[in-house]
Amino acid sequence: MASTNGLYEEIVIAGFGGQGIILAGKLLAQAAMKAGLEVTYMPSYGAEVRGGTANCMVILSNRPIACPIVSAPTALVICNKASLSKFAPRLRPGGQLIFNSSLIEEVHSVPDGVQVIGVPAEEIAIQAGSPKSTNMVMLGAYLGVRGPLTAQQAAAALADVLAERHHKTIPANSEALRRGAEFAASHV
Amino acid sequence: MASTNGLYEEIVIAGFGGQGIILAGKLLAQAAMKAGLEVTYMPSYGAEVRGGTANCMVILSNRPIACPIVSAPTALVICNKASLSKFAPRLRPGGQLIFNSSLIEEVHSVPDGVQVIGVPAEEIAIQAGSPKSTNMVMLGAYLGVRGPLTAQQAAAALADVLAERHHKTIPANSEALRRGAEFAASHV
Amino acid sequence: MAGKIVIDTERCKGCGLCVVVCPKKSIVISKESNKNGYFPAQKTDGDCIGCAQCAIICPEGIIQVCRDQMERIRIVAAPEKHSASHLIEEKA
Amino acid sequence: MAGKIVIDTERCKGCGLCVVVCPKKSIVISKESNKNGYFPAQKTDGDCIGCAQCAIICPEGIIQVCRDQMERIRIVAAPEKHSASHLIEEKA
Amino acid sequence: MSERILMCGNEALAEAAIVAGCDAYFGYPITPQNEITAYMSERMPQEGRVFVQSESELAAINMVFGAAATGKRAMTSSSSPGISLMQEGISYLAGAELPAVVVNVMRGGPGLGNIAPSQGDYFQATRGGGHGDYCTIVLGPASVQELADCMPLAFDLADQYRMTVMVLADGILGQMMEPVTLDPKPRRELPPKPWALTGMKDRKQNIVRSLYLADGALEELNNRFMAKYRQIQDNEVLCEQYRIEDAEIIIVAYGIVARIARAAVDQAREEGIRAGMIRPITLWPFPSEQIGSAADTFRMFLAVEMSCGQMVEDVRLAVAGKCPVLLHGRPGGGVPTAEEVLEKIRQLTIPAGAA
Amino acid sequence: MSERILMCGNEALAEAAIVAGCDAYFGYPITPQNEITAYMSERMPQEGRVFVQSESELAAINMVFGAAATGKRAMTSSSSPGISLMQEGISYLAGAELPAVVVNVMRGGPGLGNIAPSQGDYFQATRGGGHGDYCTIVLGPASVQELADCMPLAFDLADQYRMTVMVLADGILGQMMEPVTLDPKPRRELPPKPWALTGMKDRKQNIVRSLYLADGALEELNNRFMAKYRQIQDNEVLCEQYRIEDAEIIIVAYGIVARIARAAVDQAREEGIRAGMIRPITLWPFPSEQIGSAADTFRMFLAVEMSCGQMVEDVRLAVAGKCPVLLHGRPGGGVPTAEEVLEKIRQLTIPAGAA
Amino acid sequence: MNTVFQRTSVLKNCSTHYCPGCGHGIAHRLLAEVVDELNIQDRTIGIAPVGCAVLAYNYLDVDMIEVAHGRAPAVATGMKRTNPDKIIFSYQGDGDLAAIGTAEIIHAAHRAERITVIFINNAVFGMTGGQMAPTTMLGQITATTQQGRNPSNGQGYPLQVSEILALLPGTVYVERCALSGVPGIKRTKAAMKHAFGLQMDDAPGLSLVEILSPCPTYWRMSPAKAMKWIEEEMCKAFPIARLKG
Amino acid sequence: MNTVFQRTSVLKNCSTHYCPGCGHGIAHRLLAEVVDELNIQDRTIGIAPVGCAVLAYNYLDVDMIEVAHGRAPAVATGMKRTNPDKIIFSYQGDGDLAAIGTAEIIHAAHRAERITVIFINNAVFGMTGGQMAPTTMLGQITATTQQGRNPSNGQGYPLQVSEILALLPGTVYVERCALSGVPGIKRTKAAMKHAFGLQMDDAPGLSLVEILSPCPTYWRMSPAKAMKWIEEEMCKAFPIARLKG
Ligand SMILES: Cc1ncc(C[n+]2csc(CCOP(=O)(O)OP(=O)(O)O)c2C)c(N)n1
Ligand SMILES: Cc1ncc(C[n+]2csc(CCOP(=O)(O)OP(=O)(O)O)c2C)c(N)n1
Ligand code: SF4
Ligand code: SF4
Ligand code: SF4
Ligand code: SF4
Repeated sequence: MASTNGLYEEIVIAGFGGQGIILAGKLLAQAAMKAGLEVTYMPSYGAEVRGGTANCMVILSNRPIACPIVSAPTALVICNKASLSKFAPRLRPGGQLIFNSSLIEEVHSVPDGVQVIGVPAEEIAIQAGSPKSTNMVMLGAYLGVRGPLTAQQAAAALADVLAERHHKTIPANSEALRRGAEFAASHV
Repeated sequence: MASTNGLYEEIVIAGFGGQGIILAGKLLAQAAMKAGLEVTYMPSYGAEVRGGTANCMVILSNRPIACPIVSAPTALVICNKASLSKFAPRLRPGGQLIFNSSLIEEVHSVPDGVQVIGVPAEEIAIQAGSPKSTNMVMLGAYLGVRGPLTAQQAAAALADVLAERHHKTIPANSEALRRGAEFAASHV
Repeated sequence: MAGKIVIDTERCKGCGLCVVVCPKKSIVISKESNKNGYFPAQKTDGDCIGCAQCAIICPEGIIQVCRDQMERIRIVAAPEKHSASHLIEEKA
Repeated sequence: MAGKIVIDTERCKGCGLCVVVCPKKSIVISKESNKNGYFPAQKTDGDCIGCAQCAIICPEGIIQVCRDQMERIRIVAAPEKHSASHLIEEKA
Repeated sequence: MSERILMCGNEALAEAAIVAGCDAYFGYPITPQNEITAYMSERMPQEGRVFVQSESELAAINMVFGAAATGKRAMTSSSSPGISLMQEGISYLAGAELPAVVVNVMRGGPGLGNIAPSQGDYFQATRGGGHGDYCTIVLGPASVQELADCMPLAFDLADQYRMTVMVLADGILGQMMEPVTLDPKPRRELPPKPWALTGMKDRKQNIVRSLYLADGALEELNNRFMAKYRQIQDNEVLCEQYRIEDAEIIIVAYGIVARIARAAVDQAREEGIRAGMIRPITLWPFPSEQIGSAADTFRMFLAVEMSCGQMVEDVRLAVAGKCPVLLHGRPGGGVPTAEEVLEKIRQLTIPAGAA
Repeated sequence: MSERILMCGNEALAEAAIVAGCDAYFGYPITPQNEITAYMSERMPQEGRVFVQSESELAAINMVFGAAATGKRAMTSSSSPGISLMQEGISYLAGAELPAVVVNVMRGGPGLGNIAPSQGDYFQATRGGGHGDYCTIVLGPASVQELADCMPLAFDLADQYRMTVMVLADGILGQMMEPVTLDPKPRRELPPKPWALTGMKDRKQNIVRSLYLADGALEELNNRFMAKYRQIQDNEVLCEQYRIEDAEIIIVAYGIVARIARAAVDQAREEGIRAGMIRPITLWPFPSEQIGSAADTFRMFLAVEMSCGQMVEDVRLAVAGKCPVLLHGRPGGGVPTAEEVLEKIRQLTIPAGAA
Repeated sequence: MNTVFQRTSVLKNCSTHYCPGCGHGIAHRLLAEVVDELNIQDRTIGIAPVGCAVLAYNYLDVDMIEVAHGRAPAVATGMKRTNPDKIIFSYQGDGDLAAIGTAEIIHAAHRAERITVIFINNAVFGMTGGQMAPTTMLGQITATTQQGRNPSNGQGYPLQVSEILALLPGTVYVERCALSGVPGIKRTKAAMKHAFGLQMDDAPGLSLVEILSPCPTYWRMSPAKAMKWIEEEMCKAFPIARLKG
Repeated sequence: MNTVFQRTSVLKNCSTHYCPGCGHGIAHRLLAEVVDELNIQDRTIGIAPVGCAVLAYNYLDVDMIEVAHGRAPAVATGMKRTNPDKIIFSYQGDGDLAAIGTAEIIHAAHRAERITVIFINNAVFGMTGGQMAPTTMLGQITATTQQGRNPSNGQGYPLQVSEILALLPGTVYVERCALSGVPGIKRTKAAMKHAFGLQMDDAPGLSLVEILSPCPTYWRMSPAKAMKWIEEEMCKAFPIARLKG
């Protein structure tokens, strides 16, 4: 719930299974924990996941977090169309919407006062040298405009959340994070 | 529980499995029902029965019966030694003990004021022409001295409790009931 | 013996099984994803013979197959006894 | 080869299995019941050979058997391999 | 069948179920209710109905589930450990809104316990031993006659509300013989079963299910169930009130214990103690209102049960602090005697008597 | 291991169990607790301990029964339907006085329900969903850290009292990730286990049983259990009291819901409403005394739970009519929001606020 | 042009929730075709398991019930005994039938219940995230056998349930098929049809069709690879055969 | 004179609660003798079933546990896995093992648990009053088959559990014996000894001895007649054989 005293950011990251949604969420949570914030991370689970969509909810705060389930997000990171229609109406007034403009042409009907940024995540990922890291681009974009953390902090946490055998992807992922942030910051 | 208003007779019939204990109890209950009395019948059951002993509890009354389990009987019909030591101490003062003197030599320590009658059930059964009907002799003996029913009433209920194929034993059983009653009445 | 297939591409999950079984290689996976984010199967201009292999293997049951000649394919799998259960034939 | 049995008659349930298996018919069922109301097995003066068949079949395990000569009966039932499990012998 | 016959509770309830139109019985033996299974194995086929001795209680309750889903009247019976094994199935019956009758002839617990009479499964029956929010109607008969009378009622309630009705008896009620008459009694009018699975002839598909994945769907279902349960609480409470008008102490007891308590009440009255009794016949819905309003006049309540104290919680909830509620509990097969209850009554009323 | 690591509740509790010396885990997959089974399948063998994926929940709880009887620390975990299947086994554990830890990561019910978070098995856990008179200790943690901290406590309580300790979590707690530290904490001194089955080397036979056929034996056992249970009620209650001193309304909530309630309480305070919260950490024994004495000063109680109202009964029993007790219940996977609870608080305190 | 293949109307006109390449979709379609062709839609009652196929009633247009995990054969018994004129089938996964439901399937077969069982063997628990099933192959990596299934770790051997059931006098027909390609799919359909036909003829016992079915998701393979794996690996432990009847 | 037969001290010196002529008494004695002769009393843990033998711990002087009906193999699994050096046996009736406990015995065998199962097949449920068991003979009259067991009444056929278990790779030894006379009793003892021996040798799987055992009470026969009936009738449905190992 939104609160008067300090940070209480409720983020939903959503997209297809396979887009790295879960990893993006865990990375955000891990970076926040390292930064000394209170944090919760809640994935969609079980049969919900069957059928190809995935989402996760991350709450960042500087006081105890009530419930990890986000009913009215303050920020949305949306990687496909289906997720947009599901979550956009729930955004809090004054919230932030980051969407993947490589897959979503247009965004209709968001609540009042929501800031909307379209990120051509696929193109940026390709530019960053790693077409698979759209998730990092999107997360980077969020951190570039809104997050209480920087893209660098997220990049520093990559080693904690990636399995050993994927550590070779850290540089590319870091780059994707950086470029995402850069893009968003310059498109507010 | 003993009561001031009218009949509340709590009978335990006990002996070996195979002595016809269950049948004697059912017969008593059936006869009482036909006589318009309130009646309950409660057998020992389940694994209790394994190991060779059997008993049943019959309550006869002219008002609603509380519980079919008899903790302090007003009358005991005892067909073997093991049952005597189990039940005799629980007899109510003023109660009646009928025991099978063909198998039990002596009765020690019964509560005060208990009337005791030893019935040579096997001999009487043989005399009655049916060595197997010791159960009927014992029940008859009870009815001869105490019961609110007569041995004739019990005999008349035999057809109800015996399976069709055993109806041929009715005359012998009736005779055993009669002789038991006669013996007891003349040995008070 | 020319055939024709219709794939309900919006429901396709892009599993590719139809592609693998097509003896004429006349199905491919599209480069465009559908609204569910899957890259669906797509018929090519290849010479479909209407053998229906793709339709038989498709887990989504979304391929319809037509063919020039009316014909019934019989699978004679278990015709030992004569009863309702042994009339094994595919619906034409 | 004379034998002798001792039956714990107070624990006997009179099942009669010992009577049936005794090759010398030297056990009978008593006419007197024991304190549990069973008519127990009773050895006769017959010529018990100490074969222990009665003891082996008795469900109550209440027959003790003695014999003139010390002897071990071996049942060679499953001696295929050599291990603790294959030392099949009856306790003498 | 209007003559009085001497029957044991287990057989009487079985025959009464047949009279009530039970189409199918599924069960697995367990003492002290084996007479039900044996009786049904003989009588159901005679009537052209279904008897299956299942391989377990799990199977039995799921056979009931299957038969009930096709619109048939189905029942099972067991005793405590067996009923524990049915908890998942009972929860499924609740979720799928299927009518079913389950008889529990309770024995001593926990674990294998013993086979003596007990009322130790009251919580399990009334609080839903299975998972999730659901209720079952629970009937607590006190005599063989009432046990028999419960059966048509149980089937009717099950069909009317599409839920499980549990008949909670105990080893005594199951085993004892008493005179009983088995006349068919007038019955309620029941709704048809358009939801039953009969093959989709001339209609659309029917589905019987308990999985509701869509957002909010299960919550809605739960809320609908709750509304139904409240309706039952409003309309279906049965209880007997005995000499309570002027009572200074009210015994609350059900089943066989209530008979013992009644004897104690009578005895107490003879001694000049103003005792009375409230006997819940439906254990769920519990006669909370009746007990609650009896508690409006200050008096004392004594719950007597064959357990360490389970029903007493419902009495406490009903009394809501208005009067003291005490317990005389005998667990593990102990059966309270009337003398014992009377003595307790005497002890509790000494100050009142002295005043 | 004193660093903070981000773990989901299911894995955190599994690792905490290992740290607590769990010798054996037996379980059958079910959502939303599959991470426990998967984690244990990997970690237990690494530690030279026992992992068995059982063929069912029935088998799992009986494997626990076997391992526990030999003196080992054994646990299982499941979710609602699976826990229902364990009710017979849990009753046997109680009867045989064996220590065991059972984790229930609750989901929506009844029946198959859904896999969303729920608190619908409160009755089952605290009232004994199995047969007979018995209790299990029930812990209701509210965070991943507390979930982890519950495990050593659960094993210790189980060993100390020779009974089942159930850890009652829900889909959220199981799935969510939070920072957690897994330091071994100071632990209680525990009695030895001379009753354990280890082979009768240099001692007489040990028997683990729950059947007591001799007259009065089971009743005696039940009474002994009750004495033990009372001792636990006296000594082991855990609860958190939050801003209740001057509160005009006290929320009672456990588990994840208590966190939501706490946020609502804080918000209400900001609005000038004197709200407070009592959070039971042990659900059995329930903090009846704490709630009861809070009720001595007249105020209002609001139970908030993810069910149609189960814990609220314990609140009512504790309050015993001294104050009104209301319920805000969300069954079937519905999760109350802090706003929703706040709104309820506002509604209930309007008259008080106006006065 | 004539239509040679078209979706049967017994298969509802909607998408499934299954993963791409999952065998459940194929099996459902075959089942629907069989019900259609045998003309028994109006008297068939189906039983959905707990497993990925729990929502089978959303796809198959016959009266259906969803039952507790593993208990379908008991439910089927309750239905068939009270409705001998109806055609009753259960559709069960290997977790459902061969793990938690072992007693129920064996005893339904033992009692010779006149029902039809469609047994989908995909060598894992799909629904719960790919754990070991009794039918998991030796060496197979699953969520609970992360080193590969190994009997010397106490994980047992692939359980041949159909072989067991074929032993029992109460089964009239047991066949194992595979969805690993068009011929296998055709054979599977024929087997299903035979099984239902036996029930229509009131044959005195249970008929069962075991179907080796791909779970690309938890086999961690492409759908095409999964089809190959059935033929190359699974068929070794589970030989395709008409085991009885 | 030398004592050639004496009660072993592993059999406690007290009367049993069994009916006259009941096979449980014989089986208990054999078990006690085997434990004695193998010298494993100090490391053996026994599991009593729910059934007439529920009180086996009153007779066998080894550490014992009483468990829920049918679940002995699961309990044994829990014990053996955590105590691989102990000798674990379960003693189970046919209701216990072949009805309610079907899944547990099959899966313990399936997982190749290194335990020993003594399976007393007396073709009825004794404890509860002589109802039909899965192993009841065709035509046999029981409390729940008062017209005699008849498969066409949906009562199934005698269930050959040992044959099923012998099929599974996880069993190392399965033998069926009978207590129907002195030679059968000796053979039974040898089989028990072999089974325990395999466990002592840590053989990689489950060993089971099925014992055809008289229940004169619910067979409604004299003990002597019951012994004959085993040989003349029961052995037809349940052939005496070393089925495996
Ligand atoms: C009593 C119970 N235990 C466990 C579960 C969880 N569960 C759901 S499906 C399943 C196994 C599914 O595997 P399978 O039967 O092989 O079907 P698949 O999903 O692979 O098609 C399990 C364990 C449950 N729903 N109920
Ligand atoms: C869950 C449960 N169901 C049923 C029972 C009742 N019960 C006790 S023993 C038994 C069957 C006994 O038969 P068997 O295993 O063949 O042993 P026997 O008595 O013949 O030696 C049954 C059904 C129980 N105690 N627990
Ligand atoms: S088989 Fe079906 S679902 Fe798979 S790619 Fe082809 S059309 Fe699509
Ligand atoms: S075998 Fe044993 S119990 Fe039976 S009669 Fe002989 S001595 Fe008695
Ligand atoms: S998990 Fe496996 S069985 Fe389940 S839907 Fe996906 S592919 Fe099919
Ligand atoms: S009922 Fe049968 S199995 Fe049980 S003790 Fe008697 S003879 Fe033995």
